[in-house]
Amino acid sequence: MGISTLTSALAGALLLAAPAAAETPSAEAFALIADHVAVDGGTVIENGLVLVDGGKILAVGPAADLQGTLADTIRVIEHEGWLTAGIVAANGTYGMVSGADDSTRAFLGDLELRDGFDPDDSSLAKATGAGVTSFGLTSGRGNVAGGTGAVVKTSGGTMLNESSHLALCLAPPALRGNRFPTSYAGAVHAVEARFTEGQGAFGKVVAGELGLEVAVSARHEIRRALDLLKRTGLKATLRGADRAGDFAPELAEAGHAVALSPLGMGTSPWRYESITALVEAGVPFAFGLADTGSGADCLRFGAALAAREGIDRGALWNSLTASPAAMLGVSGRVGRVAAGLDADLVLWSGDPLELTTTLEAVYVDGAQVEATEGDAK
Amino acid sequence: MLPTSLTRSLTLLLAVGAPLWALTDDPAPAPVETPEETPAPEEPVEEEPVEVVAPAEPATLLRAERVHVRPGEVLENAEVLIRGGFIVAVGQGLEVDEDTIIVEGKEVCAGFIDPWSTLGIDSASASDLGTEASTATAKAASPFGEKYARQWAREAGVLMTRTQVGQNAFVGGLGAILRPSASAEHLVVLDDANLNVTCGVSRGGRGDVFDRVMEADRIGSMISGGLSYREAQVEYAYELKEWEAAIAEKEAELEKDFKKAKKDREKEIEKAEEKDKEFKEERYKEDKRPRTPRYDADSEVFARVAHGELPLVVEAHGAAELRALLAATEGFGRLRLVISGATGAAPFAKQLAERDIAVLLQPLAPGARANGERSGFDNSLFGTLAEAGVEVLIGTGGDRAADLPILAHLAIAGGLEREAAFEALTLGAARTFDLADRFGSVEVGKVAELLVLDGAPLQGRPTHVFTAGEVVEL
Amino acid sequence: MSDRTLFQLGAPLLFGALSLTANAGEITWEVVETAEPVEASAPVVKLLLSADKIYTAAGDVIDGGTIAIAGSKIAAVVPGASGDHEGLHVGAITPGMVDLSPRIHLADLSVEESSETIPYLSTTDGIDLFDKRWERLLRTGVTSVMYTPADEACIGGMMAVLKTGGEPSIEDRLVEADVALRGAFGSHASRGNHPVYGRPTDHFSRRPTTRMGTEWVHRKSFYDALAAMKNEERQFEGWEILASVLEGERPYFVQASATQDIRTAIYLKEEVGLPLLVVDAAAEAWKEPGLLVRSGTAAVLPPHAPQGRTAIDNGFLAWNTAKTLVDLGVPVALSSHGQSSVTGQLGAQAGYAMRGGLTRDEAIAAVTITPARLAGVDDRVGSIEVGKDADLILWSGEPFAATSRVVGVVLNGEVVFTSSN
Amino acid sequence: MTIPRTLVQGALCASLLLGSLQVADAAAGDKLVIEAGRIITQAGDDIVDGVIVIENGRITAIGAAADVEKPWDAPVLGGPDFVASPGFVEAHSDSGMDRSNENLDVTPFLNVRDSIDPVSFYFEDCKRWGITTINVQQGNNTVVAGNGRIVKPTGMTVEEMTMRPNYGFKISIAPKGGKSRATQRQALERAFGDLRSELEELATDAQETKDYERREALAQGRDLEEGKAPGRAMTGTGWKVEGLENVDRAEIDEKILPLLEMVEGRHDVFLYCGAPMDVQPAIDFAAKNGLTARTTLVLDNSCWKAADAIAASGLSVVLDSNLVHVETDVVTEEETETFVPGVFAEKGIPFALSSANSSTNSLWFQAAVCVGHGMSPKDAMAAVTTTAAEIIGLGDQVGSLEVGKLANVLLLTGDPLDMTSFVEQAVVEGSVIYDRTKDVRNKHLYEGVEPRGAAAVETEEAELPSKDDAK
Repeated sequence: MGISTLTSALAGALLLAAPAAAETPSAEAFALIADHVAVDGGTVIENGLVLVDGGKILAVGPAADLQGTLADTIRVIEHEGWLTAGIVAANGTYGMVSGADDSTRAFLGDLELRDGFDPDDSSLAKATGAGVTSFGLTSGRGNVAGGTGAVVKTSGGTMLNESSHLALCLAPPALRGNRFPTSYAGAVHAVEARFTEGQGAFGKVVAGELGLEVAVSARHEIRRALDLLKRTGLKATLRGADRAGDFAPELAEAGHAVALSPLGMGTSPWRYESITALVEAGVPFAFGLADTGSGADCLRFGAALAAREGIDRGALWNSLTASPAAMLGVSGRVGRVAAGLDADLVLWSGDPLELTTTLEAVYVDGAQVEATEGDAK
Repeated sequence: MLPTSLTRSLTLLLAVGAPLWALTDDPAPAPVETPEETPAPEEPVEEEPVEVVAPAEPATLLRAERVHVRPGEVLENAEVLIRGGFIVAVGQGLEVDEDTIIVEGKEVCAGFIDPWSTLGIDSASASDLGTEASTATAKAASPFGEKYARQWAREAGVLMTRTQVGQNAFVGGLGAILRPSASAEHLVVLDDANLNVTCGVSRGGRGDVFDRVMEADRIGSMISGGLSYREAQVEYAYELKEWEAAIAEKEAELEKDFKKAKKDREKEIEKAEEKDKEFKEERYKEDKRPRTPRYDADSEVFARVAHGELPLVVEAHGAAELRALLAATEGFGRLRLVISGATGAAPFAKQLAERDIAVLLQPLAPGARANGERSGFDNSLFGTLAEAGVEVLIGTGGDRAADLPILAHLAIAGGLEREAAFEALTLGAARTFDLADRFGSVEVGKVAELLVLDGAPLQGRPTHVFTAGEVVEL
Repeated sequence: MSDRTLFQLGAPLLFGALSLTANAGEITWEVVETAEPVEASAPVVKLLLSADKIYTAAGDVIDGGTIAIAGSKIAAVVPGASGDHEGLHVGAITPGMVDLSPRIHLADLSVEESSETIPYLSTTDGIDLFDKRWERLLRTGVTSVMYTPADEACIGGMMAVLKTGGEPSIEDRLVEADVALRGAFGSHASRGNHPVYGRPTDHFSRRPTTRMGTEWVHRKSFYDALAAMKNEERQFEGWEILASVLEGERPYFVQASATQDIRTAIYLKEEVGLPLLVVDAAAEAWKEPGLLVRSGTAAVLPPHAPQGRTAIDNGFLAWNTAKTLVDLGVPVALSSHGQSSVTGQLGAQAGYAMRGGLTRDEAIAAVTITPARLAGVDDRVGSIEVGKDADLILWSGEPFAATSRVVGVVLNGEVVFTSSN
Repeated sequence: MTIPRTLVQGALCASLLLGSLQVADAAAGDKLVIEAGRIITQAGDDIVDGVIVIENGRITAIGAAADVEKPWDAPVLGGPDFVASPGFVEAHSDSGMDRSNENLDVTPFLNVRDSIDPVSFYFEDCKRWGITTINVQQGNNTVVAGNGRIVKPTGMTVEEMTMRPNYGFKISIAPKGGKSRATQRQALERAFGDLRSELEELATDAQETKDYERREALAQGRDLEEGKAPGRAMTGTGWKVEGLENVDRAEIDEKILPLLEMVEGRHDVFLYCGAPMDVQPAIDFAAKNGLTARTTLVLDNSCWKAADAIAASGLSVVLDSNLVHVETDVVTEEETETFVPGVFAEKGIPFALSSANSSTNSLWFQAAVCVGHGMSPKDAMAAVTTTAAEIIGLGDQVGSLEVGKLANVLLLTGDPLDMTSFVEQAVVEGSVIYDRTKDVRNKHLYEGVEPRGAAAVETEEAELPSKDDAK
């Protein structure tokens, strides 16, 4: 996180302005002090302190300034290592115990995906164990219109947004069902017709009440999605568009966002070039877990590999926290370590973008979640 | 505890001169003789390399802020002088003539070695299940393979790999040490690095625990088969020598008595003619020549393994297989065993340390699948084994040797010391496969297989690479 | 240089200086960036190409001529100019080839199979312009194609004419959208369908399973369209497209290889009146050429097979089919089905047609102006005439001879491919 | 004038025994004259308005019409508007057999004689496209395959087709089905390694028996008469086993005898390389076993990458039928095309071409494509005539039209490399084996005339409505 390690003085002035000292902290309030506190990809506070109360962050700033103001009743936890915001996955289907695709029809825009989400499902604990504290609940790729997604936390069942986006898919799995449409041309024709009719979820998307996620994979599918979005004048998140780097200028100009599949061992070099192009063009991008079989720990590991390849570390850490929060429209609640946001925090043994770093503890809504030793499996 | 007859015959064997196996033509061609690679001597003794006559091409001087001579030993602001592909001097202020090539860098260390790889051969050879003990990886090695994997390996600092054919087969054959990104004449560094065997590995269906454990016993019996094969050869050589001496003596005697025998015979013939009886030749008897033992290339390999001339790498994962394997290989004093995979090796840490058995592990990266016998592998095994004093090596297990530094980081996250990880990638791997006399560290007399990095050995990326006798800028 | 001035020499003659050494067969040059073109009234010539022979496919063959290119169009074609300019000189130049049946598609995802007749879909929504085969086709000299979907539906939707090079987007490569309707006779339209065993489990069980069924779907669709043209309530989605075909505003391309399928297509044409019918992969057209003459139908021939049997419905393509049809005045185009190998590319197909008796000029027409005309884009491509797109093929020797090869391809005025070996 | 069968049989056996190429003339004392507007001799310049005189299957005179004296009693073929060319030579083909490989690894004792199918479609097409000499070897799915054979595309029995029996062996360096490069190399070296240890064992035993007999004679007091050595010493440039003269060749197992003959340099060997990584091992294998002098490499088209190693070894090669090697870069996805014959021509490596398919794109088309990529017509034609003949050891018999050579002549309607030329007649060893006017399949393909029988079978169509006119 060595991008711009602010000196403690400057950071303190910036953050104290928040209404920290306004209400007096309650009895259960506690403070976390860590060698490095990563507010977001851009700012890291040396020897920083985070005051947590009632599931929210009350104050963030250098320990030198804040520790003095704390009442001695407040519990203080010292941590040698890093403290960061919880990782936000752009998409995921954790908790969808009865499956993320309903085969009733190809077009189920108004189906509420939150109704299939079980907050106590064991896979969520694995995600928390890897430092992922919230993600965009979305559908599988089995339908052209999979349903309306939500934004949920991986522990405690908090729903940040009960209906956040319409999940579309223009990739082969959605066209293999024994029903209309069985071709790209048929799917594009049907989707465009529904947007012009403007009924139900499609209408809400046109009116701007709902976000839009289009799942694609090959370059011609990205091209087709961009042409469709240009014709309908809509903005969307392209899920699984690993080749988006080839379209970076067009994506930036149209204001779309990209949810990539996580990097891993054996990733081919064009993926790093694609991410570099997205960073240079300023296209917001994040990593998603919906289309990968591997565990949640591959998000941080992939970002660490990208950092080793020389991609900007600040942009990479933002792509795990602030960017997905903004793309899912919940940057007021999660994604950064700042006063007023939820207390979703993670303690690491070192810089999380280093391969040798392990996870020490996870807090969701201020409550510590039983952290598994080492990288969660 | 060696059987006495064996020791006697061993001494005799050495006395007989050229080792026995040279008698019959070993179909595998003589190990590739390239000027700077002297064949691996019997004992890895530190002997001075033959003094290379002053070559025409100029020397090269590497100057760096830190030179990692050996793991744990670093020289500050030092220089390394290289001539004819060999390190001729390490120190400060070395004298240099005007046409010496000067290369500057932050840090210098020995090139990394991936001791568990399939880079440098075609993928069919790597996964061939039809291999035997004498199948040689060097035969399938070629500079024409997939070029990117080799280039990326060199750019990551992995200059040499122990490449293995038939790595899933029960008996995989002879592994080889290769320079995957080098040209044809520098490709094969050592064409008989080890014998590779697997115990309880799934080859399409894993069978039940009894099959897997039974494989350990078969390995034990093959090694003892090797011992008895060598014994039979030594015995034959001894008996043949005795027989030849006896026959030569007899022949001289016959030569001497020939005239007398001839006269006796003529008399006999005359007598027979007189008695009109048919003359019967006198019967001649001599003891038979000892039978040459049938040459078997595979037993030959097991003989060399049993005598410790070749390390034996056994891939075994489950606790049941490991226990059976340790028991089956108990009695062979000179066997040099390396266990690879070792997913369930934690409970045997002490035993492995005592018997000085090296363990070759493939760290598990997030997102990589560990199923079948590998399921349950955890990187913390590195810390557990290191604490118990076991020599731990790190390998990629496939054709992506460029991932070795990344896997080393995951091993460090699993509890292995940074210094131990660096040793595993250099001197440790070299020592295990009889390369320590020529590779593995930055010392005078060794082959110059070096990295010039822009940071600490695992942290930084190589800016220059010195390999196969030439410096390559990346 | 003849007295006709090629272009205003006085005007700032800013064109890419191509330093070149062109000896027999071995062409190497590097294109030097042009200086910023000055606003000039005369077209700013940016490329000069000359050849021993220019086959314009517009009626004349020029012995020794030069073509000047400005922007993406052909600015001038001047006979008599020899190779004494900085431009490029080759053995022969022909127009870029037009392939009406490239069959480069995403197989079953390129055609809607949930119903037998889906004329309203524009098939270019299902195209993959990143497919390597387009680039390879361009390297063989094919500059424009009619994008054909897979033939799994009876009436498969509208096709467009695209260029085979340029940016990989429809917007950049489109010549003309929805130019023709795609239909299929023969076995392909009913391939994979199965009769209803008990409950219809999938959409494949509600579709024609025989050639009779396929013909019935065609006839029903067109009769419905005829009714819809007269009566408002009878209108259905896509009726106006079928109507445009019935009225001859749009050609109807149908795949029919075997004699029986060609016959079926022509009888349908004569029954419902399809003015512009083109039979694609018309392998056995040589057996009853009279049918095509009588009904004024055009034909696109499949690639020549060494032993005659072609892939679609085992139609036997005699190698003199093109000759037979051309002599009877039937418009004939050749196609490569997306092949780019030395033995299969479109240039070789033209050579094989010449082996079957076509003259070189007839063969050139069969891969340039005739297919352009059948697709209705002969105002932009298909021949070397001033004002048309500058799509050209540079040949080392006589076009389509086995002893010559494509040494360069010009698309929209840009040199997109040069052969190095 | 039919020759009694036995005489023909006798002539054939004679040639077999002599081992030299004595051609059994279909009709002894047969004379023929061929006239053509242009004769491509492939031995010097073309002849304008030339004449070829043929007697007993061989060319006895060739030259301009004015200089050559035509025998009065010889029938005349061709005319001024024909082009005469030497017959094409297929230097290596595994077509024309029902199965091209046994599934055993090492089968040098097998012979293609037992699987060549004289009436196979392949040979009919060879006549049609002017291929007059074909070296049929076994396929590449093997370690050491059986004995091959050089044949003409005409004749009802394999014997009639044979130009050179028991010719050449196919050995594959590329792995056969189920093996990898490592196990293939091991099987190959084991085959020759076992041969060597078998011979050493026989030689040692024979030596010991001799020593024993000598000692016995000494013991019994009689003089040993030195018998003549039963076998003959081992020759060859590779490895040798001393004392093989003591072993009677009949004692050696007939399964491995052909391998010994190879090592002694008695046979031509064709090494198949499926990838560039096979080339150097092939060269080393040939050198180690003394095969280099009589080895030809049969290459996949990717092997151009190892052309330097081949140039250094001095071996000649038979190229793959796909003349352009396309390679896609895994990272940049760029495709690079390499014209393979160009690489070998540039490095001066003698190469022969193989036909792309048995008909349209056979050897004439391959030569034409080479001209298209910058090669001179003479060099391109050489690769399918003279060079190919030299590679299979028939450089003095076929490949060009010269006095003394076999009369394998094609009469074409135009230049052999021209797309619109047809082979009108093909003459092999003085007799006409193909005449286009009698070629029913050719008529069907080029003139759309359905053969009588086929017509009935194919379209038993109902009576057409009267409207239709042309049928």
